[in-house]
Amino acid sequence: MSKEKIKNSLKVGSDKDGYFGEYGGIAAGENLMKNLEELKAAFQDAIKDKKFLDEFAYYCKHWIGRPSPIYFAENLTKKIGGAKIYFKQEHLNHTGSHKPTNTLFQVLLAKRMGKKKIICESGAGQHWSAAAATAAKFSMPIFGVMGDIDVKKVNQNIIKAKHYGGKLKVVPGALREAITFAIKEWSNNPDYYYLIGSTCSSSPFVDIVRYAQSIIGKEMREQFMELEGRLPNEIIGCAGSGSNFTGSMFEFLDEPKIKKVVVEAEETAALTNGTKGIQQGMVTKFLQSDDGSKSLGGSSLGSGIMYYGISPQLAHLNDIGAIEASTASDKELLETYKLVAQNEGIGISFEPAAAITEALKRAKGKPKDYIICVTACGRVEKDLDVIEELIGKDFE
Amino acid sequence: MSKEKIKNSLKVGSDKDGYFGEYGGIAAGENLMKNLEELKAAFQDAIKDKKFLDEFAYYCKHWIGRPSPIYFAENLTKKIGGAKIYFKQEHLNHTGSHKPTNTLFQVLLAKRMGKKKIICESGAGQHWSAAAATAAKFSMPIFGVMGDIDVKKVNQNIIKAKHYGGKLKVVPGALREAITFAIKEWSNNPDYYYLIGSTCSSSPFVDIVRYAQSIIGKEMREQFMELEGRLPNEIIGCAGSGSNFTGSMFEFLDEPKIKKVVVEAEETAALTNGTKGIQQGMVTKFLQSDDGSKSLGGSSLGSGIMYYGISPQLAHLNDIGAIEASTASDKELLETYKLVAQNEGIGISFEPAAAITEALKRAKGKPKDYIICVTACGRVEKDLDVIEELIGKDFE
Amino acid sequence: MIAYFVACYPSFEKSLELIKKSIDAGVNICELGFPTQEASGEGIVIKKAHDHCLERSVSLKDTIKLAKAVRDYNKDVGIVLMGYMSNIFRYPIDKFVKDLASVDADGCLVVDAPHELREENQLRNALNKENLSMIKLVAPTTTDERLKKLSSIFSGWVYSLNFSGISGSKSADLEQVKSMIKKIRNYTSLPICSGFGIKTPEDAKKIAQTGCDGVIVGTAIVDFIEKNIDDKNLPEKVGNIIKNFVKHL
Amino acid sequence: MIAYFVACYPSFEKSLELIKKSIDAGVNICELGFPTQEASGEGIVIKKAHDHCLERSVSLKDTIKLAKAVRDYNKDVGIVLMGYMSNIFRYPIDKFVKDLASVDADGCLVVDAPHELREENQLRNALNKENLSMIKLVAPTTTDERLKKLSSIFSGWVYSLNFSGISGSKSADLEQVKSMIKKIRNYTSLPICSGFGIKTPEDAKKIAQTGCDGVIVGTAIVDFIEKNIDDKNLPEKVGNIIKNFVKHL
Ligand SMILES: Cc1ncc(COP(=O)(O)O)c(C=O)c1O
Ligand SMILES: Cc1ncc(COP(=O)(O)O)c(C=O)c1O
Repeated sequence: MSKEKIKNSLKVGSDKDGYFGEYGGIAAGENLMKNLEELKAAFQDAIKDKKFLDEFAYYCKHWIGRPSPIYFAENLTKKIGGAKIYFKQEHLNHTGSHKPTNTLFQVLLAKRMGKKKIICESGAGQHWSAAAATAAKFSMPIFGVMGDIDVKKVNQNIIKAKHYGGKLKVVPGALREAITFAIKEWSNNPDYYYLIGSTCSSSPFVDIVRYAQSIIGKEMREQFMELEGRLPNEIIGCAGSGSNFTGSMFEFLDEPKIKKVVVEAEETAALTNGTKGIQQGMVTKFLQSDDGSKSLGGSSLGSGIMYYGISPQLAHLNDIGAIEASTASDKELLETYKLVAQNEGIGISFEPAAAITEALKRAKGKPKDYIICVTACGRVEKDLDVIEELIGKDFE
Repeated sequence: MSKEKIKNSLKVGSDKDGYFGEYGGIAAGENLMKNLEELKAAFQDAIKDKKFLDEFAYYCKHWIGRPSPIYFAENLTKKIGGAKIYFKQEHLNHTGSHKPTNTLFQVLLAKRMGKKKIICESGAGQHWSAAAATAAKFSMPIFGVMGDIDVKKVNQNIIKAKHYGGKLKVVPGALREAITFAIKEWSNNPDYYYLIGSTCSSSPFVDIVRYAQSIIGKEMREQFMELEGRLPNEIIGCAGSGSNFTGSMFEFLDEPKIKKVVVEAEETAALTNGTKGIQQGMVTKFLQSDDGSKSLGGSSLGSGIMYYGISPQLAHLNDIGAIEASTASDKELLETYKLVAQNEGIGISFEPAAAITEALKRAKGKPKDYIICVTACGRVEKDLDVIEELIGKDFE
Repeated sequence: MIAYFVACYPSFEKSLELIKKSIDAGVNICELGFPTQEASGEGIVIKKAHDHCLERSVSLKDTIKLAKAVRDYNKDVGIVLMGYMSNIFRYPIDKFVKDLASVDADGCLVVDAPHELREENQLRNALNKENLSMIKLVAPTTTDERLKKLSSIFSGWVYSLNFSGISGSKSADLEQVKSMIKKIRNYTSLPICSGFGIKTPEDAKKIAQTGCDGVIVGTAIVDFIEKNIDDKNLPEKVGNIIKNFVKHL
Repeated sequence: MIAYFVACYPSFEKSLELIKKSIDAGVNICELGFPTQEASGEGIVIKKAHDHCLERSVSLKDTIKLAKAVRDYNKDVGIVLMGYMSNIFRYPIDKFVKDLASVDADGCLVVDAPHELREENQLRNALNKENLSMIKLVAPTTTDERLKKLSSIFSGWVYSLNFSGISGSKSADLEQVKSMIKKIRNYTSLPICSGFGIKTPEDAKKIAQTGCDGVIVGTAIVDFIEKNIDDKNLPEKVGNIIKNFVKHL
């Protein structure tokens, strides 16, 4: 990789005020400003510290099991007839998603900052179980917040996190309410480290999570060069707020020939259907009532992509045409789950099913040497009961 | 690695009759002899075929996610006070255990032999879900057999296998009954490929499974040399029949300074408490009634290690003192699960909990530069409900 | 004394009634909180009142109407709209400031709009042009460096947070409040009002003695309203509570 | 005609009674199956009878006792013990052969003991020394090469399996049986008996016409016993069934 600065490079973090174009920033209470400033300084310091980065790399390898491999989904490719479909197998990471890469990075950062306790929110419970596992590994007490709607859907993550030693607070609602509540708790306990699960909220969180997850795209570059001798034509990922997608495509932002496609749940597609607003600590696109007092959007099977906002960086990149956005419906998620299980012997969760749905659509009819890489960011265990209930009979 | 033949090397397969010392052999009906002969020839031919081995290596890497990393369990090491404890993280493999390495190898072998259908048995359901996933990946119909006692315990594996397209037959009993039934089905359908899940049954199955799983030890050698500049002092693994343990230690069989310890479930410890007999297609040690008409042994929480027999190769190696044997109780399994979850942020299943129990006992008081590597061959998802029921309150 | 009301809670009329009685009882400045789902700085008491209003589709527009009615009732009382950026941004900002000016309110206070936020700058500039105040908050965690920066944009009065945390969650530490007021004084000649954690008239008295120029009572009032929501004499009773607070100052 | 009985099923006495009646009805060779949990070659009918015996702790010893009683009843009938290596190995082998000789049985047939198994060699050698037979099986899948090897160790008679599979699961394909018998004839002068899938006297008749020297009926008899287990006249009825089979041969 070239180390030269590219003029107008898109491979950059937020500007000095924490913005990406007109999105991002810090919309937080005065009582959190010191924490955010401290965090920003600590983050910028840490990523210049080779020892810290080596430590991150060490645990990525040994604890999480990175690099996650890329995988040529040969049967799906044949079935669809067109582009070569590759999965970036993030579901093979410890705890079953891309999430632990972020929790590992931030828990190490929290330790480096001398923090003694961790607080976090979660939607699908993947972030919660990853965070609790990481906190256990580094002997940090942790306290999590989830909405009761999500808790019902992802029982296994909740139990595992409990076994790791995490204490969970359940609040009425879903991810939005969990974030709001967690931020409140952080306000009350500014000595905590707030461990956010995605590329959202106030600066510098978006940069921190993006930094950690960018390892996905870096691995992809190496792996594709090794296996195919070239890079993919398209990179596709699902998004709740956008961490796995951002992590997958950030590495390639200055390579405009590589298409980057983000897929949201149809019911909560902030990037596609949202309007600009200021909530949840940031300026970005939201599904919101006209007056900004309420969030909108329905419920998706993919609890991890059921969020009414989107990463401000993605809102910006979408505005300037650096990425494309699409959506997937519940019906498509179920259908894609089935296809992947039966044809590739891989049980993915609902979130990556959204991304793979789009990949299948786009692969169709494309030339045989066209490569699409889609990030398979979660495994099915957490969704298994729901799938059995909804389409169990389809498999008899 | 030296390619020279070592005199009296233990790193060998069975002898020309399929025996390891006085164990092993073929105790099968005449109607299966042709299949077994064919299989042996096909196996011996395949492992001389570089293309076949490359294919195996390719899918190991991209589909399963091998190599599984080694992981220094620093917190447990500190807590115990003594030897450095390492986990070989087989639970990070696709489908969550060491099993897919074997199913991958054999499904590729079945394809190479021109077989059109697969049949298999399973205990913990790990082999079943791994086998069904592999069969799906290679577009082979598959038919599995499990005992109803096990089916109740490992619901998730059953559902996943169904989603991959596997058809399951449930018979009264546990693994013993499943094997017996599967063999019968194979007798009725000699055109099937019988995909055995562990180092048991008639020759050449023990050799085939050992061959596939030996990749574990080969990876360990490289990984320890890279990370520690030396090999571990002890290698520990649990055993149902013994595939993960055999795969872990086979590479080191000619290095007698490296201790090899196999851990069985206390209730079904064939190696420790069994007597020599001929059942299930092989001569080996079993927990059996004096007259050989019935199996003995209780029930263990670790459904994958609840088997009343043991790999004939391990019976032999134990007789000649090349390996040691130990056992772990249900109470220990639960306690070890808790310890590992809370201290390392890793949710292991009951089977590796047996091996880790032994590792913790042995690490205590050992010098700090003594290294114990224990194979963590399964993740907790399949056992989560049982754990919640038994010790859920311990985590509140 | 400064009192925080959730605007239009429990209804436009009742809210107006009890604010009138509060003014009669001696409130100097009314904070009119406009509801939002976010309310990330609010505790459960105030959040519940917000939710009540949201269910009835109370909007920022209604809050401005309420401000007008309050102004119509009393020419001198301070009127400050308090809430979150979300609603103001969507109003949008310029129209919000125009409407604020047209109802003769005094300014606004936005919980989640630090001066680092560009949209805050936009809002503040617009308010300044109309001679309206953007009330800024200072928290115990606010650094000296930051306080210095803030001092250049203080306007109207300064809201001194008695603790870092959400409303209604703790009680204030008097020594800390005292030293905070002192610190802020070094940077401004504007009135400093102290808020958060003032639950009883006795609390208010103690806080008043820390050297601040005013005390802000919020959760205590909203809590009383919530608990007596069906009481016919609610406005009088709220008035009495305010009287009791004022008496102690 | 060769008949397979699960030894001591449903009890020692009843089992002996119905074997006696069967001999009277024309059975030439009795196969006495000794029970084991394994029974990997048996279908559900025979397996069920095995389980019945196992529950009552019937052992290989009991089967040998039964053989003695059968021999006491009839000097000429062939008596072959049939089962799995497990029980014989644990007996152990040498004692088993001695006991077999001492009750004047003719030999044994072990389902899961190919000649590749060293323990089979041990057993076979011991039987040979006592002039007892080790009956070997030939399956449709047995290769020519293998048959050649087997031919050198055939003893007593040859059990020709009519299909590859477990007992009681399918019906035999007559053409296939015919060509199998023919093939085996090339390698041996011993009698060849054909078994598996013979359910009715008509089946037996057809199989008998394939050129074999005897037919083996198993599941059909055990099934009848299972279904009429409480019938007081069970031995007579079994005898009648056998008669019917014999009549058709
Ligand atoms: C499995 C899985 N995939 C994807 C996501 C979406 O998160 P993000 O948009 O940050 O990648 C989540 C969030 O919980 C998840 O659990
Ligand atoms: C997770 C796990 N570990 C271990 C085993 C034991 O098998 P083996 O002895 O072949 O390694 C099993 C078998 O099902 C298993 O599922």
